[in-house]
Amino acid sequence: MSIKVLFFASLRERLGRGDVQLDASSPLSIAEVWQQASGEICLPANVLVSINQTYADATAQVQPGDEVAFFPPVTGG
Amino acid sequence: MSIKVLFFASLRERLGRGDVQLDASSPLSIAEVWQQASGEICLPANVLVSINQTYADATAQVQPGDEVAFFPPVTGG
Amino acid sequence: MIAVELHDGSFDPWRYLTDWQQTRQLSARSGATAVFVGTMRDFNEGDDVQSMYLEHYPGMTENQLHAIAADAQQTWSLDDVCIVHRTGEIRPADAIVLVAVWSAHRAEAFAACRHIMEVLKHHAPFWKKETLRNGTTRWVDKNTPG
Amino acid sequence: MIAVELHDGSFDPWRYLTDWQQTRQLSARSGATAVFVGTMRDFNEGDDVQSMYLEHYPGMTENQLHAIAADAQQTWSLDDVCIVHRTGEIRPADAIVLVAVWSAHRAEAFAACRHIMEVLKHHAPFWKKETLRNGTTRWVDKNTPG
Repeated sequence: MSIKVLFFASLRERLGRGDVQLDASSPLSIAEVWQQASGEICLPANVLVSINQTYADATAQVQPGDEVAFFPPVTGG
Repeated sequence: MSIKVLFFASLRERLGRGDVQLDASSPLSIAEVWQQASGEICLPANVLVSINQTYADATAQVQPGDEVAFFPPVTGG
Repeated sequence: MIAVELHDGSFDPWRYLTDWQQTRQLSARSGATAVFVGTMRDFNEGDDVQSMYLEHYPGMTENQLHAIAADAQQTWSLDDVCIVHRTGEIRPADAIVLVAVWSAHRAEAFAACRHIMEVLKHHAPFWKKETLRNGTTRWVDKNTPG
Repeated sequence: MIAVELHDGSFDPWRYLTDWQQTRQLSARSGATAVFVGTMRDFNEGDDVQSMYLEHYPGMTENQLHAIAADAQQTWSLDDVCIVHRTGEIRPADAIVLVAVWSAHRAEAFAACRHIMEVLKHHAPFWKKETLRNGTTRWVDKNTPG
């Protein structure tokens, strides 16, 4: 199984990648997903997280097969 | 000089008249204008008054040459 | 800019806004547009309404609408305000009133549009007379609450 | 009814509402329509903006907009809600967002329309990147206040 990780907007440009597949056979924390997908240690405080296209907080667990996205504050409308 | 008096909507229908010209050579009170134009003694409490197309209260003075209107609560929009 | 119009015949509020926008397309200065459209319903106070006659006070009605728009422009930071109102014989589903407000800021656009509608309902000299489906007529004696 | 649409090209909000209305003309059930249109301006934070790119999260963006509309229908008594939002390359004076709410009551229509805009601004996954007149680009890092 794998976890699909997406980055959007300024975060995508800063990291130089838009999506990453992580191998995962057991649940991971958001912090672990961030570290493995971004190559950075700490999840910046203003980065928003979604799991399977629903907002999640930094304490959520990610299951194998999930889609996780990291993105900056939204600016639509 | 004269005072032009207008009645609108249900008030016009109840009184059976839409406009009345009053002869006037000196100022009149709203109560006097009402009595002379409608033929009724008392100005009903829920009747609104305008002088020269601006809202007025029942204590206002009407000058010869003015246009006075009496009408029920408004229901536009 | 302020525009006030009375229509003694049906008008299409979206067509009106399309035309308005076309004359101002290039300025691009208003980030926020708030619009309200009031439409005639086919029921009121539990009865089926077939048609409605909207009486007004020619002269004073236009002046009041203009004053309401001007007052809103004093209170909020608005680019344009337009108020269009029907008069005469009206059928269910017809637009009765259009209030549109353009501003740089959405909070001001929303607040002004709503305020204009409330003041219009309470101060603009219009009177509705309904013809019910059973043929009887009646004057509407009070407005619907906000 | 709820309608949510993303447009990767310019759209005319008044044309959209005209079309919407034509399919519902006969029902005559909504007395109040409240509409908000957000339009791209040619300046932001003191700089001249030439164009804007609007990125979104395909799938999640539509889901979020639908959830925002459904939530409003739970809170207020609404007949219909539609949300239309641009994506991609946008020019000054283009419409970015249209929110339209139909209700029997004007207070509910106004409140729901305004609420939907605020929630959309804070929760719908869209990101604006501006190209200034001098050729530089920048991500907009926060929304304008309400």
